[in-house]
Amino acid sequence: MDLDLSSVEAFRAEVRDWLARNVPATPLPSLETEKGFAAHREWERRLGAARLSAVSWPEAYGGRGASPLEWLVFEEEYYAAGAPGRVSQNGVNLLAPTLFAHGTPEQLARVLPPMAAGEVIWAQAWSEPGAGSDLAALRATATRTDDGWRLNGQKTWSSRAAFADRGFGLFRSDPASERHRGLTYLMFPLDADGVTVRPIGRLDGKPAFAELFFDDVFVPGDDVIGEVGQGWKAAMSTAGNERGLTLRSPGRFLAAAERLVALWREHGADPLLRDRVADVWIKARAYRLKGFETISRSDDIGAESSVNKIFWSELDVELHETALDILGAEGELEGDWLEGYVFSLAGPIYAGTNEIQRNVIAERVLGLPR
Amino acid sequence: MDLDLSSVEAFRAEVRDWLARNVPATPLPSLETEKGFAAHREWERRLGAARLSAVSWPEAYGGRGASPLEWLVFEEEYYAAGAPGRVSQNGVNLLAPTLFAHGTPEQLARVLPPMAAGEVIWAQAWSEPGAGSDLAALRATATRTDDGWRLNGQKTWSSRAAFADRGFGLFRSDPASERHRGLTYLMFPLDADGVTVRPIGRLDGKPAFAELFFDDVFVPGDDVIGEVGQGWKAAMSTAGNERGLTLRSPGRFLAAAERLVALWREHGADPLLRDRVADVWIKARAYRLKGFETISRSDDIGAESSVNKIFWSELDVELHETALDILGAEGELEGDWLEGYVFSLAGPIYAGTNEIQRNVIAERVLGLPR
Amino acid sequence: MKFVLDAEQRLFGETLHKLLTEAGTPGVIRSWAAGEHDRTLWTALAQAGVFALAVPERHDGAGPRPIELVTAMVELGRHAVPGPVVETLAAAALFEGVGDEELSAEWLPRLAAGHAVVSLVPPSAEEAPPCRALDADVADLVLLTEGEGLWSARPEGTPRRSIDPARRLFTVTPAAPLASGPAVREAAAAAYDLGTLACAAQSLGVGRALLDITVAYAGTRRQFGRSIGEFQAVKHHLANAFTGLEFARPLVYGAAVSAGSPEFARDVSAAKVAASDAAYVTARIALQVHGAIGYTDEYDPSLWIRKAVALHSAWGSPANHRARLMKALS
Amino acid sequence: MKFVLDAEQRLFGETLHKLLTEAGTPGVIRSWAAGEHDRTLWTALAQAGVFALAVPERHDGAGPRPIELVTAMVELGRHAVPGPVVETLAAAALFEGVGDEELSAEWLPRLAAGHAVVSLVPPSAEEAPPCRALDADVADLVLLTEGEGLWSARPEGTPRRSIDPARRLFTVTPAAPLASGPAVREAAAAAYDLGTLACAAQSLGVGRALLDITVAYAGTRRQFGRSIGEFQAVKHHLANAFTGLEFARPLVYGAAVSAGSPEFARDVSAAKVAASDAAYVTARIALQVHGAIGYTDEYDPSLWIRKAVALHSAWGSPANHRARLMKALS
Repeated sequence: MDLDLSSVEAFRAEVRDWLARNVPATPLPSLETEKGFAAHREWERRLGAARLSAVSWPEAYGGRGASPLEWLVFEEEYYAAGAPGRVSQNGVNLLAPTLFAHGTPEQLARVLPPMAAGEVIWAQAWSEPGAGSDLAALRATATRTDDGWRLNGQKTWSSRAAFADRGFGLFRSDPASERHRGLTYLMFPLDADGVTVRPIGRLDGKPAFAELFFDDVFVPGDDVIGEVGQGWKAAMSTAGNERGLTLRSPGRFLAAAERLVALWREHGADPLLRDRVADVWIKARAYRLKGFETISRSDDIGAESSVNKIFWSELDVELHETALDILGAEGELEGDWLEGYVFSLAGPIYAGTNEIQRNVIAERVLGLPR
Repeated sequence: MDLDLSSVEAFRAEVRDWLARNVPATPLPSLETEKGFAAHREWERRLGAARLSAVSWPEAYGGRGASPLEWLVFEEEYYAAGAPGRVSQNGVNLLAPTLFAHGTPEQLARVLPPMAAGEVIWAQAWSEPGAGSDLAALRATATRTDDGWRLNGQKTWSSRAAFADRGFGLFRSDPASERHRGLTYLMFPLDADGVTVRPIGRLDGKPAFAELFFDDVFVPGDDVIGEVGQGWKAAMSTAGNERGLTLRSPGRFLAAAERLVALWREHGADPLLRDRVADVWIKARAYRLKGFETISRSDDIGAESSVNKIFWSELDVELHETALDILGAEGELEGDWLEGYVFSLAGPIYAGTNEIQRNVIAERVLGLPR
Repeated sequence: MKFVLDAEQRLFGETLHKLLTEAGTPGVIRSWAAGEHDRTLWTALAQAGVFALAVPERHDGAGPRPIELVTAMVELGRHAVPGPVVETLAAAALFEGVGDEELSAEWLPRLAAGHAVVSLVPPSAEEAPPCRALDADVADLVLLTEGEGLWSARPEGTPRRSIDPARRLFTVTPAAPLASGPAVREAAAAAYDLGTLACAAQSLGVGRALLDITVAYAGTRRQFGRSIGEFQAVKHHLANAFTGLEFARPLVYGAAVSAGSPEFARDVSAAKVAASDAAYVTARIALQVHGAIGYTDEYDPSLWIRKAVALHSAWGSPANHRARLMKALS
Repeated sequence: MKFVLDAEQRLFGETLHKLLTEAGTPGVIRSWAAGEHDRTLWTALAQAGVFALAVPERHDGAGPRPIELVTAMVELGRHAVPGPVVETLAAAALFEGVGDEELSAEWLPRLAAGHAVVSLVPPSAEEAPPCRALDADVADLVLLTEGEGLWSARPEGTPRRSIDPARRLFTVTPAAPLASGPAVREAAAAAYDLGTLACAAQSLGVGRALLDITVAYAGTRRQFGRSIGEFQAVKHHLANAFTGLEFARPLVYGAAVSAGSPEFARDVSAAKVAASDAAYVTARIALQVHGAIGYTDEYDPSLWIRKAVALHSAWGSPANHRARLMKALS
């Protein structure tokens, strides 16, 4: 057992150096606005040009073949440098892992390079009005045609869809099927004929997601991921990635915890808030070390990944609630901390509510009866 | 709406004066020890002689016919004076209300006066090894004889039973019955032939309760409360009293919160613990005012009483956890605060676990589906 | 001793509830947030007697009536009424406390009648906040106290938006002196206590509405083949929210009863801590139970959720009021 | 970078687990609590190499091996082993730090072999606790540091009982000087860090055992016609306990890895806060799920529940360690 990071120090230094030279001096506008989205897309292009947008991918697709440890180190440096939020996240962290597991070589070669280059930004399209936590209840359909599929129905809470280029999600390809069966995983263009995108404002009014309406939208057969009717299995491998480290890397919380400590100091180091600041810092460190533990293990962590989802989402809320309490009367006002707070509030809900994650831990990890 | 207590000031003054003259200068030994039990019984006799052991009862039975408000005021003064814990509680607060609701005049006249006088101390005998939270699962039996009943089976977690005189509980009188049906509410002597009392130590080792084994124990027919086979209904009216104000009067927490504030001051008024001390004080005040609200209402509070049980039991734990944290390294050591802490830990469990109370609130008060 | 609302007080609350239900406050809130500061609802509230509760009879009011004021603010919170209502009520207490009859005669009758909207910087003695006043551009008068001086004030620059889209906070600077002397300091303290009490009552109403909305949603929203209200985790969330609100209520009304007594400031602080914490906890639970529906600007639950967050730190954060309480206990 | 136990370390833990399972620690704990301080288990632990982990090779030890020490203490916590184990390990670090070879040669080999039981007053620089040492009457040597002085000490009077019936704390007073000088102060700090780490690991093991015991109980105890583990409230309680323990573990092992670095004290404090809080929360949950069974002296779960409470404030309360952490961050 060791925490010897010397083997990745050169990589860390390179990343740190590049970020020091490239991170915008003034923060970009919020990526949930049209202007901010464009600025973040531009930033993704710069990252992509430096092969830093998806470091863990093979070089052939625009990555560096970085090890999991290098990826963790990249993330630490990225957030410590105060670099912009990742508008490419849905593609890089949700779709790409599914493609690596279930995609064809043609799909990998076609989809990944423009994703890494920041040319194509992806939206997820999981939820429907009647299928939120209960994803298996979804009803949007994919009907087979001669050369592909026709999509019909509605998706909602599609993050990034207000400004993104393409989307991915599950569609019911067998009309007689129920629940997890008969679903197919498809990619589709957001500007295709028959797609209507209606942006939806989140708590702070920013259009962080959208409703999608499909009216006989054509999708070629090449855009099915995995086997027809086996979409649930493919999607669940993505869900596992969400719950694991990928969706929220430790680096993000380490950097945020340091900023919280600084904020606390700037506001007079109020002893009343000291314990809460300390707890946030301790938890950020715990999440970092847990990440090292996870990548050191050789077995499949499986359902244990649910514990990460609970932990980071509650840490994120606790961190921002503490920040708002430090700010006192100023806490309700628009600003970076409030935006972070609003973002954090979604954490315990999406990618499977924390209530569902607790069920998963109790039943699949601890073995309690269903 | 008012909080005008002037009408009870004379009563308050009388109680305060009596307590000032009578409360033992040094605390009695723990009532969960043989010596302490005897000392507390002696104290109950003094209270009874002053008609202060059950102020809300009619004068005929040893009370003063005090109003609910006077009872609340009595409790405030009692705990503010640091008077001893009530070894008579099972009788006065659990059995007596059931007798008032379901007992015969003969039973009231026979049972209540010696209870008020501290001559007979009662133990409750609800739980069985297989029937804790799920009280309807109980199996101890009462079999009818010519002139009464024969009790058989086992009870457990019978509080006070190690040293008390008599007990009360539910027994299955119809062997073919299931769940809530076919139960009969009975009183019995703890020194009767066939009763074996095995004291059980709680977390601090003190024999706060006992296992009871019944081997053909005879009980006369006069000791059935309410109708044969209708014991569940009678018991539930007692349970309602437990969850309402009676089991833990506001006065207890007001006094304890004041002691906590004093402890915090004595230990340097650490700002780190200030908010927790403030919250305890606020909650104690909230519980007091809620009590005034409850007695001001003319309707039956019914299932709403569950909210009191949750509130006082969690307040009690929070209060004592805060005290132990103020004590720091000394917190683990035997003493009044640790004894109070150990006692508080039982609160969220007994008289219906807080999980069950939350179900009751959700289903019966808020109307959520079962 | 009868610590429940009497029939008349209950009727007053029910009347306001009916008025506000009919007014359709979600639409009013959205308009207010969009910059359309129509005063129709404000006038209706004045006609129902809300502002008069803080104005003495000799200036065409019916006050002070702290219990009715709390009753009204609970209803206003329950309907998430926008605008500087708390500020206007606190301003009435401020004028009354200063005791300048000319000033009172100029403003209090108009305020009671709903003809004057007044904002102010919450006159806290403990906090040294930036001088911000809610909706200062909408107000007919903005007040600012500094030590023994009472000033009219003017908003400077563009406002800071709050997480509650119906709240915009303006930095203000003194414009003209209105009164001065030791009475101002005392009046400021009294106004702060009354405003804080009103804000606590408003929080309580916001929390109560969130609980009702969420219970109703949990009973109808179906996932996994059953209503989500059947899940024990959802039940316990809502039972916890209920518990917090049930015990905040007597603190809020109890503080109203102690108006005028030496314990008023202490009791107001206890009420504000409990009510704003209970409302905040309920908002978090409402969001968690609603899921994305609660996280969305265009659905109504978010109007209450965001107000609960904003009111948590308005009129003194819980930390500030806990500090005030502990000072009062020593 | 490989932040998991290697095969040998895992085997060491499993060996201790087997040894302790066979020893039947509940009986050992009850005997210890009853005043029968039999050293059979102590000797077995020494033979398994536990005490040698804090003793250098030149004094017949195998240390320092903080990772193996943590591994061992987790197992000892898991089995709620009584006695001044943490104190004896800290004493080894203290002797080693003081660097008096004569003293070390006298005590360390005996300590490693399990022939010497040593207690001490946790040498905290921050706290000014009453000078209490665990099981001082049982120990062959009791240590006390004051500034730059190291003393042997003797217990005074009757001990204070802890909520953990196997813990009795004695007030001690200096008996004879053993060493002095600046090295003592530094050695005390190092011993405090090592003892705190060992206590954190012990807490983690206590919490892990409580989780296992409670999961097993929830799966078998039936109420309302089904096993209580089917209730979502029980599931979520246990999932919360698991989450806390899962994230305390890497902090405890991470602190062991940073032994010898400037961050050791900081990392130990973080580990102690997280492990003792996680164990405490798990104890509360274990009690709630067991109900009266958990509240009862004669049933075994109470042995772990009470130890979790006692260890929460032993070797520095969470508040003290948070303070130390925040100081280290500045």
